[in-house]
Amino acid sequence: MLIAVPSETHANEKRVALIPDSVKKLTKAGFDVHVQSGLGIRSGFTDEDYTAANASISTDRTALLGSGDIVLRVQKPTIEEVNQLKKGAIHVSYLDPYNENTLVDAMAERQISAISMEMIPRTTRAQKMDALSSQANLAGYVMVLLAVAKLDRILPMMMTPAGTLSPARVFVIGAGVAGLQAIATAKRLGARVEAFDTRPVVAEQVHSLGAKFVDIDLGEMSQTKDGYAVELTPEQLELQRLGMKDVISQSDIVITTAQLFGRPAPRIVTKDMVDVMQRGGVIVDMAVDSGGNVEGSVVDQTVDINGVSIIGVSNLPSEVSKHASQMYSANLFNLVSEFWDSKAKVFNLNLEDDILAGCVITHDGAIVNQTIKDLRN
Amino acid sequence: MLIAVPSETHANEKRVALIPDSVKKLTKAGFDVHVQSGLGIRSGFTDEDYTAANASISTDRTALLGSGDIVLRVQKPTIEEVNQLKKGAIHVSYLDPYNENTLVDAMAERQISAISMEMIPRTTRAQKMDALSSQANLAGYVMVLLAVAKLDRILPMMMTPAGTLSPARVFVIGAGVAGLQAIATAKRLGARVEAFDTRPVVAEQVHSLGAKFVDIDLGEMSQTKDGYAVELTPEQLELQRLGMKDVISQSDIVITTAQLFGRPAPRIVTKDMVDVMQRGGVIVDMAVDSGGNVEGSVVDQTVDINGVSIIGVSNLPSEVSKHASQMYSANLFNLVSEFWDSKAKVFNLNLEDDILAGCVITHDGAIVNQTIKDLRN
Amino acid sequence: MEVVFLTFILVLSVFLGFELISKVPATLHTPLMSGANAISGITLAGAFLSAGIGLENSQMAAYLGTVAVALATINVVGGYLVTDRMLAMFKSKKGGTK
Amino acid sequence: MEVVFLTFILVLSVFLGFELISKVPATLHTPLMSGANAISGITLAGAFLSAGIGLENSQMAAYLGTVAVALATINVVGGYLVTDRMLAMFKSKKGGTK
Amino acid sequence: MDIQLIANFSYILSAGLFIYGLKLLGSPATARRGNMFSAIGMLIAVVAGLTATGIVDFKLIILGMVVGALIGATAARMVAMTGMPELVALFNGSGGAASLLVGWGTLYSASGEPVSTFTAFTVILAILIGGMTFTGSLVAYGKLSEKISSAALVFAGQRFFNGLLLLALLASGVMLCLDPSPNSIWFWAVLGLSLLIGIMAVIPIGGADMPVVISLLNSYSGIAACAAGFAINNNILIVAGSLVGASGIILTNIMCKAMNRSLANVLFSGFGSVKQGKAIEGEVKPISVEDAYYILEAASNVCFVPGYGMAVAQAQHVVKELGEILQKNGAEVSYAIHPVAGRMPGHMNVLLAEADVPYEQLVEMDEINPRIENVDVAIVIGANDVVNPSAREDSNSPIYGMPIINVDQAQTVFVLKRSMASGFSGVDNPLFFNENTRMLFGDAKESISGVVSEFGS
Amino acid sequence: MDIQLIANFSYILSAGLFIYGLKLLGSPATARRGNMFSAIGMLIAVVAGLTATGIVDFKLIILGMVVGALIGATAARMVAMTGMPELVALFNGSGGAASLLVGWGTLYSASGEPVSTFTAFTVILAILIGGMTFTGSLVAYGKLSEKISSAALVFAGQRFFNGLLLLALLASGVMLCLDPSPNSIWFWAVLGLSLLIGIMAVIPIGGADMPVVISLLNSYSGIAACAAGFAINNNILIVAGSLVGASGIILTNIMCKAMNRSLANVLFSGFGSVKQGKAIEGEVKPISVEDAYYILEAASNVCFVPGYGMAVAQAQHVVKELGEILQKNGAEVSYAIHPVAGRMPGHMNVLLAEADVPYEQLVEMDEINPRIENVDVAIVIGANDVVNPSAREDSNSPIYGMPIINVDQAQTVFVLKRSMASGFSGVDNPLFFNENTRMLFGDAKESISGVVSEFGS
Ligand SMILES: NC(=O)c1ccc[n+]([C@@H]2O[C@H](COP(=O)([O-])OP(=O)(O)OC[C@H]3O[C@@H](n4cnc5c(N)ncnc54)[C@H](OP(=O)(O)O)[C@@H]3O)[C@@H](O)[C@H]2O)c1
Ligand SMILES: NC(=O)c1ccc[n+]([C@@H]2O[C@H](COP(=O)([O-])OP(=O)(O)OC[C@H]3O[C@@H](n4cnc5c(N)ncnc54)[C@H](OP(=O)(O)O)[C@@H]3O)[C@@H](O)[C@H]2O)c1
Ligand SMILES: NC(=O)c1ccc[n+]([C@@H]2O[C@H](COP(=O)([O-])OP(=O)(O)OC[C@H]3O[C@@H](n4cnc5c(N)ncnc54)[C@H](O)[C@@H]3O)[C@@H](O)[C@H]2O)c1
Ligand SMILES: NC(=O)c1ccc[n+]([C@@H]2O[C@H](COP(=O)([O-])OP(=O)(O)OC[C@H]3O[C@@H](n4cnc5c(N)ncnc54)[C@H](O)[C@@H]3O)[C@@H](O)[C@H]2O)c1
Repeated sequence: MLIAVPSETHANEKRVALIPDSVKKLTKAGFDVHVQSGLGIRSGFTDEDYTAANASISTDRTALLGSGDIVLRVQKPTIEEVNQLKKGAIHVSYLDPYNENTLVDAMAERQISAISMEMIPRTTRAQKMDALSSQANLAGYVMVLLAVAKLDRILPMMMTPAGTLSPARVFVIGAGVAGLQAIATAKRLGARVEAFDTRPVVAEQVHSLGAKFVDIDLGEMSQTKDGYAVELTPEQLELQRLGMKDVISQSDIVITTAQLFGRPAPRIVTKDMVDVMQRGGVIVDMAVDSGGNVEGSVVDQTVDINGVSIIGVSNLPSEVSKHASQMYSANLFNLVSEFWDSKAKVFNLNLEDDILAGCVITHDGAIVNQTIKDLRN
Repeated sequence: MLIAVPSETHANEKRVALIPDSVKKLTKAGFDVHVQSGLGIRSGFTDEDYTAANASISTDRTALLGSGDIVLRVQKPTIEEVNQLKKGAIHVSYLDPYNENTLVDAMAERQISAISMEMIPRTTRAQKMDALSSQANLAGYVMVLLAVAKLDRILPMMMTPAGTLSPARVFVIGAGVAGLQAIATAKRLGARVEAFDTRPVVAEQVHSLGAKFVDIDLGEMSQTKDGYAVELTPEQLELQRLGMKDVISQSDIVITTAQLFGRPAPRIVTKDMVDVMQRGGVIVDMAVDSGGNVEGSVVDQTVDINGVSIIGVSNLPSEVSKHASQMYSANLFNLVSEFWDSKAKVFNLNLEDDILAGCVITHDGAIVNQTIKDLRN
Repeated sequence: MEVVFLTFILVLSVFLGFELISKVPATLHTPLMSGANAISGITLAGAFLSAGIGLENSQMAAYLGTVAVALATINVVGGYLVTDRMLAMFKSKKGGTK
Repeated sequence: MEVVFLTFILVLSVFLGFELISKVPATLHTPLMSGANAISGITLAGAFLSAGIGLENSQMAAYLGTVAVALATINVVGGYLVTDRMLAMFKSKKGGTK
Repeated sequence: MDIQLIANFSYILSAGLFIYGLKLLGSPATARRGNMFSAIGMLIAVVAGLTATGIVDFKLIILGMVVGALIGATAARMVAMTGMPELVALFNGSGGAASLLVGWGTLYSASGEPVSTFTAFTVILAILIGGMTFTGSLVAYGKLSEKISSAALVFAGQRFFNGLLLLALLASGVMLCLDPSPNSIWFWAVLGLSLLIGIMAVIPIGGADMPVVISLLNSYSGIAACAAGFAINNNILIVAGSLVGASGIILTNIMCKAMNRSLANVLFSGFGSVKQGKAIEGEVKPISVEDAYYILEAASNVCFVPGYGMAVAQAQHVVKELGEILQKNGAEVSYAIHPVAGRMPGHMNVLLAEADVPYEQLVEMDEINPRIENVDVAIVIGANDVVNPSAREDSNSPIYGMPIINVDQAQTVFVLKRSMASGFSGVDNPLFFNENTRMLFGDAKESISGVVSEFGS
Repeated sequence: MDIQLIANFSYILSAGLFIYGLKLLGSPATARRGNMFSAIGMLIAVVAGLTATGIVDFKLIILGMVVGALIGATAARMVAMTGMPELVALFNGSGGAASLLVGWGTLYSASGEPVSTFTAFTVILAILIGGMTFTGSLVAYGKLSEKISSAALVFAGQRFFNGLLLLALLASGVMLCLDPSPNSIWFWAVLGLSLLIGIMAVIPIGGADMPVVISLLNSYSGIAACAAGFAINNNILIVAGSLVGASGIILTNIMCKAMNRSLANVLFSGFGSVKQGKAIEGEVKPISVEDAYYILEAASNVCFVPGYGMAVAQAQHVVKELGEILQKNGAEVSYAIHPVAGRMPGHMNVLLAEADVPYEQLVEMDEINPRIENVDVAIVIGANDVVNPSAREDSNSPIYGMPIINVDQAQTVFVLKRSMASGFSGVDNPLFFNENTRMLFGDAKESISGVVSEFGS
């Protein structure tokens, strides 16, 4: 079975879908792995590294795409690329199936079995394939370091002969995987960290990292069965804004990570909240890509509003591309090997399995994913 | 008595000599403080902040310079500015008296009492005025964060469902004040930290921060009575290079802080050492300003040598200008108030005092500092 | 022979006394002292002999014994009660803060 | 009356025994057992009476006593020696690693 | 002062030395000195004993002592280090036999008259306990030295038979009390039954449990000496005997705790194995902080398995401290990190790094699992899903197929959590009901702190 | 069985209850129950005591008991909480007096014949110790309730006078032994001298030390009961008395340690103050981990002052733990950070943050210094230059003028370091020789761990 890994074409994308280490494991398991020349160069892996891991290097991207029984990549393909794929191939990548209707349709048409990495269920068993988690984790770390680099003061407290430097205050909004890692990283650097999330269960998790949970009473709250946050009512959003304004006005760094899966991100930090922040403050908006949690944040830019910097980097894991690639690659490897029947040498695309039922979007010329089907109707 | 604080003119200099907080304390102690308009803008302090602290704002820089009985600033003045000073005024700033012969002569001629902040003795008593320490401390922190921002991997160890990310290795060369803070900061972020210094006493201090001291036997070593390192013989330097090459080849981040006071910095990391470092590695050279510890480092640039980035930022404390200003300002305040006779309302420039004996370079038209006098002969 | 036994008992009790009181928290110093003090009122059991000797046998001994009984009883009754009061207070204080 | 004293002594010694052995590290379990075992050879002091009763008084008692003396002596001498050997080893091991 | 009084005061002195010696024996630093004090006490007691009235003939005494001393000293010198426990068993047996004989000898009073009922009663006790100790120790010796099969020997009707023996003993005892003559048939019955009971008590116990049995028999030999003391009215026997008896019981108990067993379990496990096999599933066995201490103190390979609960309890600092204490105590210590432990990737790493646990001690799941059988105690600190064996065994479980840390295969598992509640994925955990699992309920930080303090005391 | 035997076995039972009760009294959770057990033991002993042979007349006994019970109960109920210590002193005094009277009464034996020398000896002991306890307790009561001046009362020649008293007592005692009659002049001499000695022993001790004195007198009253027991041959008196005597001594010792004093220092400090004033400068006073524990256990405001040595020892984690333990124990805990402590700015902050010490507990030098007098114990952990009082006092010192943390003004200072070596600036530190300084030598981490374990046990 042939696994094809084309280079990423997005300008911001430094990650790769497979690192040489995973290539070696896959070839050992019996796969042929073909990678495009120059694949890993932006994450520090040379073609030689891949050759050493028993991959074949291909310079013809179109041929490569057409040859793969399984195509692995990070970002979603273009429609043209879909049509270059071998019919019936398995294509694994981020896909954004909630919004990319034409792309999904094109894949169904081409009889591609499209696996969307976003749609891997958030269950304990599936966690080793869960790229959302693995990448969000790194994003949480990166966000703090971006903020710290921008800040004109240091994070930890220091009592020195030249006076006491008080610890910086960091406020993390949304304590999912990324938010928790942001909390941990800021704590490590010695900041006073506070966090807020609409899901009340998170309070304990925040405390478990030694940070403070900001209690804002929003009335009845809940989460979906998968552990995602439900959308807030406008009144609740308003309550939340008022409660947070207070905290923000005292914070040096604000980090927002509130995303609603498949839908535009909630607007949490509004202009008036930015205004109350002190000069030199820094805000990092993780959701800048899906609409932004922060009013005024711009994709891939750092905006200055009255002395407050708003950082909006869309591809945060790419900042630590080596580790991000390593983890994404491990997720892919785990996915492939979980369903690879090494005796029969087939990929066991069993749609009864709850992981595949969740993440396979198209198969055999049709959309098979229940959620996406429901969405279309 | 009038204290004048002109704006800094260096492009890289975001710090200010006095922050409003210190201004308030000085005016309370009976000083008139005049500051140049826009003084603190790059560190987040507005003219209003200064007015609120009872400073007078002056827009005429020349007049301001000429009016001050005491002139406080961060960077050394130009020769023209020396000639604009009031005769007999006290001028406190960095001065680099070892190298700035003409400037020192000009100050002597103008009968300025020039205090060099670099020359404050490194004694326990003087530590509250010791700007070298306070700024080096921040520089240590900044260096790590610069390196981390550049690195394509994360620092801490993480055992995750997508595999284990091994902790990054950080190697700090020169464990003075800046080096120690760099060690502490890297440790905080979860890196494995190793350090090296030519002064053997430092080993204990390195351990005291939980890092490992790399033992390289250089034969007989010592330090000057002030605790500075002595210059190494060429053989010792060679031994050191060999020993360190090994460590460097396994490190993700190398931070060099080895400075020899008043002389060009030792060249510690040579081209061949950079070559053995793995792709994606980062080197930060603190001594880039005084000749550089690292071969190939360029002032205020990040150079890429075979995938290894060498960062050479000359004014590191400026990156956290708010806190750097706060500390520098506290150093100045402590210096002024230590020798201010509040009853007699005079600045007690007693050259018998061991602190002043160390840091006053010129007075009453002559060079009075013993070290500088010795140097000239 | 009795002396031997008595000495044996003495030695053993002394050892026991040492072993029993090892690390007492400071808050318990006073109650423990007071509780031990109440035990020392055991003299009462000895005073009975004297007080009950019968006036006809020895008036002096009987009177001395009576006073001894009274004093020892004060020690016993008062001692236990006051210890208990202290400990009760202690308990409620702890309970209150917990 | 003797019984009373003896019981008193018994009770006190039992309490003491309990208090004495509180937290013994695992490495000391065997030596402690062996050391205590040696003490139980105190029967020796009792066996004297029997062994020394005089053949003329009771042959049987004397012979029984003699065997008892021998057995108890084994227990005492062997017990203390073997305990000491164990502890000596223990010590040097500790010293070695430290 | 008469010599009797001096002898008696010497006894008091030697009792003091025994007590002090025992105290010192409880701590490694002073143990050897303690043994010395105790030996000096013994010397004094022996010398005092020789002055007792009623001794008319020293020949036999000296003979006995010389023979005994020679045998004892030789045995103690010659034995290999590995043979010590057997030897202690033998010594113990001879102590028991001595008490038996002393009791027996008492029946032949110098005056030739029968002894009093009370004395007879104590004599019977001395014979019974001494005899049991004697034969029990011999069996224990045999099992330890593999001279006889070290397996637990059980047969059908064993309990019934033992019950009969006890009844018979009781009956003969009563009869002997009524007519306390050494020539009475009842005497021989008591003697024989006592010896038999000692054998019967020890054979159903497996060889691995012999140290506990010896410790218990040691306690018995003390009680036998005590009984003999009552019989001959000698208070040093009573004091020393009851000291040994009481401290032996305590020591036995401590040893059981260190083996994570109850005394009853040790004594009757042989019977148990006939009766009900090994399937005692479905029972939760809580453990106290103190008992956990005893087990940890004796462990030489300990593995911590932290989970989300450690984070909630913020127990990382105390965990690190316990780890250090265990290391100092000679144990190998590691921290096994499951990749999904906690609530974010690397959650455990963050916490353990904060507590400054050296990276070298962190091991991955794949690294610890192959050698988990060598782990004496796996301490699961607020982890649940990541150690749930149903992920391995139960194909209906929602987490089936997830690799876990196989703590259930360690020798002993402590699970520290506050309740029987399930973890993140809401699945029940059969680990908690395992034979070798002990639940240490309560907040993880408090529990660990508790264990740490136990180590201090 | 005869009633005497029953009574005696009851004594054994009540002795057991006393022992068990005392044991329970040592821990807060069980103390109240312990007192109850002890009271039940007393009840049993009293009932058993009433059955003693030789009691022919119960009237007086009942009279005495009713009066005593009324007074005791009323006093115990009425007293204000603050008055408890005084009351305990009074109770103690009456216990002592009772022993004295019992001893005295013994001299009038029922038979009218003079008692044996041994009995006379024990009677004298009972009178002496009982009498001392009585008057000593009264004086202590007076000092505590401020009925008499609570100051230490000393006069010239006091020691000489006390010596004379003792000699006189000895002489009268010997004479009384020779002729043990209650009518002898020697008897009155012994009685009077005993009472006088009690007074003389307590007056030179200051009011603040009275709790220790009462505890000591409590121990004495036990010994007095014990002596009375010997006099009248009653073993429950001996057991209970010696229990109280021994445990009272231990308790006294513990109390002294918690006050950072030695017993001798408490008893003779009054004399000391006459002899040599307060200047005991120049002496280094090391302290053991155990004694440090006693002081910390009783402290309610503790301030840690970390320095470079804490970093070297990597003691931050244990320090944090000790801090938490002290807080749980009810103490207020803070960490005073000197700006130049350590070897880089913020060195201590880095370490304490690593150990997760809450920022709220960190206080700056300027904040702690004004309230340092309220600190019961300042624990200097490997700091030296930053707590060197010569920076404040000695204008010739190279560090003169540097502000320091004025730990020398705290109630007690513990300095944890390995030796008497000087710090970074090489200056000698007079703090180490201060009256209120205790040096806890050794690696800081080990020392603190030691104290932590003491808290556990
Ligand atoms: N690592 C990740 O990225 C991530 C992210 C999201 C979810 N998850 C999921 O989280 C789970 C992690 O497994 P886990 O074993 O670490 O945790 P877990 O299965 O959630 O179990 C945690 C256990 O800790 C106990 N606990 C809570 N507070 C405690 C306290 N103060 N003291 C003592 N015990 C306490 C709880 O029991 P009591 O209530 O009885 O005390 C609970 O059973 C997995 O299912 C994983 O899939 C992981
Ligand atoms: N903060 C800064 O930026 C900086 C930078 C450079 C220099 N300094 C200077 O460093 C000094 C700091 O004062 P300091 O009070 O923190 O430290 P210090 O005066 O240097 O004293 C440290 C003390 O710690 C003890 N110590 C070392 N290792 C120990 C261990 N393992 N356990 C217990 N004690 C140990 C040493 O005594 P033993 O050897 O007897 O144990 C020593 O006296 C000042 O003089 C300051 O000027 C500060
Ligand atoms: N089973 C597993 O092993 C596993 C693995 C990974 C994640 N998960 C779970 O999946 C869930 C989603 O994680 P995620 O990080 O992808 O979440 P996400 O990226 O969807 O959202 C990030 C966080 O923002 C919060 N949020 C949403 N709207 C908000 C608002 N208006 N204000 C404040 N906060 C808001 C959410 O509650 C969430 O915590 C979590 O419960 C996580 O524990 C489980
Ligand atoms: N008394 C005080 O309170 C006080 C305050 C601040 C600093 N100090 C002391 O002053 C001294 C200097 O501190 P600094 O940070 O300004 O030093 P620095 O900037 O002069 O040098 C930095 C470090 O580089 C080291 N170094 C020099 N050449 C080297 C080489 N070839 N290889 C490796 N390392 C080399 C030096 O030993 C030094 O540790 C230190 O001893 C410090 O403790 C004392």
